[in-house]
Amino acid sequence: MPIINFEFAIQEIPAVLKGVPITLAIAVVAMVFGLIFGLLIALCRIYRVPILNRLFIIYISFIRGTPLLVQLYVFFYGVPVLLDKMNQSFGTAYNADHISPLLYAFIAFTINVSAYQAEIMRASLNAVQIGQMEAAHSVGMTTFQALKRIVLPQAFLVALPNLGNTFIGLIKATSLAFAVKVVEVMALAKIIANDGYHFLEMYLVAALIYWLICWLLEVLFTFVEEKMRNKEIKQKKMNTTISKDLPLRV
Amino acid sequence: TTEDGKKIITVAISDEVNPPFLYADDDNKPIGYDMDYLKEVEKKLEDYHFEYVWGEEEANLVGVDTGKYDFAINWFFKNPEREEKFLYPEQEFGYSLTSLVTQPDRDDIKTLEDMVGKKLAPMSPSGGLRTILNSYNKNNPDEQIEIESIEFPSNADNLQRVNDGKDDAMFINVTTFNAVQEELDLNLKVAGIVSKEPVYAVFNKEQTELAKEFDEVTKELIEDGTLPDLAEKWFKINFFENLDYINEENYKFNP
Amino acid sequence: MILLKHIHKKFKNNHVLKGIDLEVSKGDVVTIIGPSGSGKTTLLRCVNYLEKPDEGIISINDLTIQTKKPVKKDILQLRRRTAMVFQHYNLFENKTVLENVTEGLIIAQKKSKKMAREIGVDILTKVGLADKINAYPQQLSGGQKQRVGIARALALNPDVLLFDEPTSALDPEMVGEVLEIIREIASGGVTMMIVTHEIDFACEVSNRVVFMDDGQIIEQGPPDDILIHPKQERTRKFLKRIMKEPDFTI
Amino acid sequence: MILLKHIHKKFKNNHVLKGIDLEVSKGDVVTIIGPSGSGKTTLLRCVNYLEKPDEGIISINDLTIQTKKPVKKDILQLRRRTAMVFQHYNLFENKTVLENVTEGLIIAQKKSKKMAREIGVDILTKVGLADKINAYPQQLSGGQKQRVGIARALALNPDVLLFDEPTSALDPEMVGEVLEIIREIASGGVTMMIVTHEIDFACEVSNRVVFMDDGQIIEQGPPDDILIHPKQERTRKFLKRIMKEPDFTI
Amino acid sequence: MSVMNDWFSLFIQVLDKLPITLFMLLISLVCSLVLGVAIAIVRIKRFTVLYQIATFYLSFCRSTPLLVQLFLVYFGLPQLLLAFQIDINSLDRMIFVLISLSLHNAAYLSEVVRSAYLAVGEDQFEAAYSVGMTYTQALWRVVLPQAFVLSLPNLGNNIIELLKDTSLAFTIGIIDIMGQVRIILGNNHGIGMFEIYVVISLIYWGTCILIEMVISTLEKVLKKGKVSLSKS
Ligand SMILES: Nc1ncnc2c1ncn2[C@@H]1O[C@H](COP(=O)(O)OP(=O)(O)OP(=O)(O)O)[C@@H](O)[C@H]1O
Ligand SMILES: Nc1ncnc2c1ncn2[C@@H]1O[C@H](COP(=O)(O)OP(=O)(O)OP(=O)(O)O)[C@@H](O)[C@H]1O
Ligand SMILES: [Mg+2]
Ligand SMILES: [Mg+2]
Repeated sequence: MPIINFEFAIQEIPAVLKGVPITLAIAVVAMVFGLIFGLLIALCRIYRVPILNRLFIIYISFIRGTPLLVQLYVFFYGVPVLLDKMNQSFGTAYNADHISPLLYAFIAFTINVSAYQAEIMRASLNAVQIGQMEAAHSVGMTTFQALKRIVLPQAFLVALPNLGNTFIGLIKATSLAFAVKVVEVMALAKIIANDGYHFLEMYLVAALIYWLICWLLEVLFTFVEEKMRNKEIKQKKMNTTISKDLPLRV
Repeated sequence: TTEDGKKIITVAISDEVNPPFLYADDDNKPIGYDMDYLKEVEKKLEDYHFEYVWGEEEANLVGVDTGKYDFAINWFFKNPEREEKFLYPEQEFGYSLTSLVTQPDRDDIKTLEDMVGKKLAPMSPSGGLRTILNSYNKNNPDEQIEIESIEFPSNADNLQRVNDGKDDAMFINVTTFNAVQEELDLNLKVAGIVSKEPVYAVFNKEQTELAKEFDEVTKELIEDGTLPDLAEKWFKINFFENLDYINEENYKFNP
Repeated sequence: MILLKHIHKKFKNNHVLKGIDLEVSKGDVVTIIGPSGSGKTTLLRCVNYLEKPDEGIISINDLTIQTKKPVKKDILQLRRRTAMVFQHYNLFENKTVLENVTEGLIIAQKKSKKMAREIGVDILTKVGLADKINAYPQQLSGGQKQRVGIARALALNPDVLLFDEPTSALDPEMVGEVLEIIREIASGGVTMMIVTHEIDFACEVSNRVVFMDDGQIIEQGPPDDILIHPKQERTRKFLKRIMKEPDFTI
Repeated sequence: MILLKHIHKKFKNNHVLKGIDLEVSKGDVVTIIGPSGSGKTTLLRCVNYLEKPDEGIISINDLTIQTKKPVKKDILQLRRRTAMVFQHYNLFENKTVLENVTEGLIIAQKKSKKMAREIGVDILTKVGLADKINAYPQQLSGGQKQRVGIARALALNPDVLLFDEPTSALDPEMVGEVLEIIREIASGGVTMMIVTHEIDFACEVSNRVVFMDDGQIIEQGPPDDILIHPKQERTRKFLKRIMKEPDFTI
Repeated sequence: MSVMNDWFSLFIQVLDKLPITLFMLLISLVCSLVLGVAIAIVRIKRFTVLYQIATFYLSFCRSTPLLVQLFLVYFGLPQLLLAFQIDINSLDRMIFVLISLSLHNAAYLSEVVRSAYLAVGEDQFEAAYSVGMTYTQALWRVVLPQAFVLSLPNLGNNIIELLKDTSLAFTIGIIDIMGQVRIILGNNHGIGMFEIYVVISLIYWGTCILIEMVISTLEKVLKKGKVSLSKS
């Protein structure tokens, strides 16, 4: 039987918790900016904006198609090379070493997430009945106003569970940022684990911390969804109210 | 057990390969010093049959811990904390020569103490090298060496950083350095050997019997010259000799 | 006031409007009748450009839209001068009954919230929905929804009102009340186009009746002429069931 | 044949059905009239248990459902014996017109595809949609959708047919044809409950009229009694606009 | 050795493992889709006890790293079963990977399915009931087909993530495309990292383009008269 050293695990929890702010920072930044960018992409695609539509199809394909790790590397190793080149040709003196790895992580994660968000938003915009847009137009709203006031709020409800997926996936994906020296929860767990080969313990600790963060997120998402769905009374008899028991109260 | 009544032993081998200790040939078959050593052991331990499983190093250790694998081999170092968790044989089967690599004209760096306040190339959070530094830091609370962590560090990339003067030195295994240097031919030197670390296979806590037999066999293999020969074959140096001998007589760190 | 010239509309190879020419002067109430699928809804939707005609010219007062090269700003203007009651109501599902009515006032017409609310409550009371102003569309009966749709259009107080079967879900009592409201508005000089199947209603509300069949206007004129003494064979056939005492004096 | 006893239904604190008792014998055609929001749709939906009544008993022939403890199998049976035309049509959006009609035949009634197709084409031809059988609901006009809804219900050939304003989107011509079809089916012994606002239609189609207001049945009887000589003040008020020559002889 | 030759042999070496990756992708996708639909329905219909279990499962499998789940299944499960005298240690490693991937992905898919299911709308159910369908029939014939179309873009997201998750199989020694890359990298001490990452990226991207083509074809074919928001 494996001897899980609980004492060690518990004793090291505070040390691993120190990574939580970084994890959250990356996830929240990527989520927010990714959503904005993703929404723009989705709209360009739905409205088939001439050149942009094509461009974004390729963008989405490329970003989703290549490993996030590679994207991180591209920024991490690419930007300094680019800066060097720039310094040479323009005589500037930017030092790539002064750029915080966290910034690379922010950019890479935001770009990565935006591709996924674009598809989520496209799916949920498609789920809104076209009559809603027509009605908004008929009362004299511009398309932008109609989107903002009528269509997006309805699309957002459809998107919520999927956004939840992305957010939670993102929380865990931040561990990849370790590849560019950003030390968050998982990285701390690994560092601590190494001396005594306590990988089992530390992975469990990391898993628990992730779970805790994600559980809070689930509660939040369920709450928002519940609120919005109640408002629309869409599934009156389908018993869709979810948060009667919040997740995990088993 | 196999058909001819041998007991099957599952051996986890790490993907964080490090030629020439352990790496893969073109068919992804593991080869290297470690594998030759295990073959010799298997020959002597007639009751056992070894089966090899590739895996990530952390996963391998968890696997040994939980009993999924009987032992794991890679250049595992020994320390008291690890001994609590795993069973280590008494007898090492080889050595890792750890060193600091710098630009050729630097003579301010020879030992770990010299690294205090200087910049070390980023390192993996796991692995034996990291452990040596961690224990140094633990023993010298006032003279900490700053270590940057990074997942999947690239030796080549790190050496390049030292070459370019972005970092002062890299803490690296000598054999690894030589192999990379052969390819890249950077303007670097081994500034100093830090230690000759014995390396072991690590066993599941319940494999006391097997570990004991390993000990005996390994001792025999060293005494009858098999392992020193293998060392010559893979490393072009018999690292069973003492450090001074290696340092001064034989081993050309800076060809 | 409203001028439609040579409007054509195809859905793939289904030629739905085959060159509609129609003139409606200010303050006129025109009802459009015709068999199911004859293109009435499509025509109405072309007037505020919810359906893009393939050919033709639409003009309201001084605003003219060439459907071959429409100007975006003109379309918005067109929609701001018109309001529409949809055959399927198309209420904003994420808004309460009151918000459905005030939305256009606040967003498109930039009225203050307070003023919009006053107008909304007033008009909703008129159509008998004072007790439902905080309900969501999903909680309403068919007739209630239709009345919200009517209220939403009326509240905008536009130059032109487009009604697509505004009484289809209403009981006789309610029809009477809606009739009353329409008369009141018409007397204020608002131009109206009403698609309806209720010949009685058409007769009472309008000063001109247009009979459409198969994407064409068959005949038009004052209600008495068209509904009681139709000239065309097709019109007569259409009205047969209504004209209780068949009128054989051609 | 149909027996409703003491049906109560509340939406939150909105008491919509306040104890409905109704008996309909086999082959009867009952029309239900009443002001908007009086609970007609809700009542109809209770009969096939799309709306779960809070109290009461529903029985059709030998099948009885106590709404306090409904049996799942009974509900399915109930639904298989009834068919419904919805006020908002509720067509299957991902199915063609023909598939909309045949779906129930194939899946619920286990008819062969060939036979279902024959029935479907036949009935769709009757309602004048022969040329639309491969169209999707979103490509249809309002009246066409409604006719698909009617055809779907008729094709099932159930014991009981429930119509919720089946002619609201139909032109007079079409109303005549639907009337014809309903008469034909009624003569075959099918029981029908029809909610309608068209008093003429109610008069012609049914042998009993039920007037509802505010969740209660106010009065019922043969069409002539109710529609021409109503006894209750409320009924008279409701019918005022229809009864062109007000009948003051109480 | 010429540069071209180098790239080419790298490509071949990694591509060689693509079938294993695709195999894992397909099997675990099918399993997780079935499980995901089941979980979504249990949660929507709120079957009392099942609901609690499903919600707990969802939370756990979504919120903890796949790696940890793989460890639990590969290292933990056999130990647990051994306590009941069941020895599954000799099972192929691939089976453990497939189980972990399916369990993990099903949690995500269940949310994809749930949101699409709810977006379809109750009136479609009512129509199905009114023609005499049972819940299951209504689900399979009417609601899920529509939900499927609505969820296609999200499904695309999910399949692509799953594709990348399969690389975790190497943790326990199944050499997939990523595993091959790691081995090559290790053999060369990280020299040529750039080339190798270009190669692996291209292979992943190529596979994703295939997936995207399937998804967008399905979207076009299954749209069936649905009018897009952009029309007016
Ligand atoms: N989006 C669409 N795609 C394809 N065909 C369509 C579409 N909308 C309408 N049609 C077709 O155009 C024709 C005219 O439709 P329209 O809705 O204008 O009829 P209508 O006169 O309003 O009929 P009703 O009285 O039944 O509402 C119909 O035959 C219909 O099938
Ligand atoms: N899902 C719901 N939630 C809350 N209230 C509802 C809901 N459905 C209907 N109601 C309310 O119940 C009452 C009766 O509705 P119902 O649809 O039965 O009326 P109706 O007689 O069919 O009217 P109409 O002729 O306008 O269709 C209405 O006041 C309506 O607002
Ligand atoms: Mg119409
Ligand atoms: Mg109704």
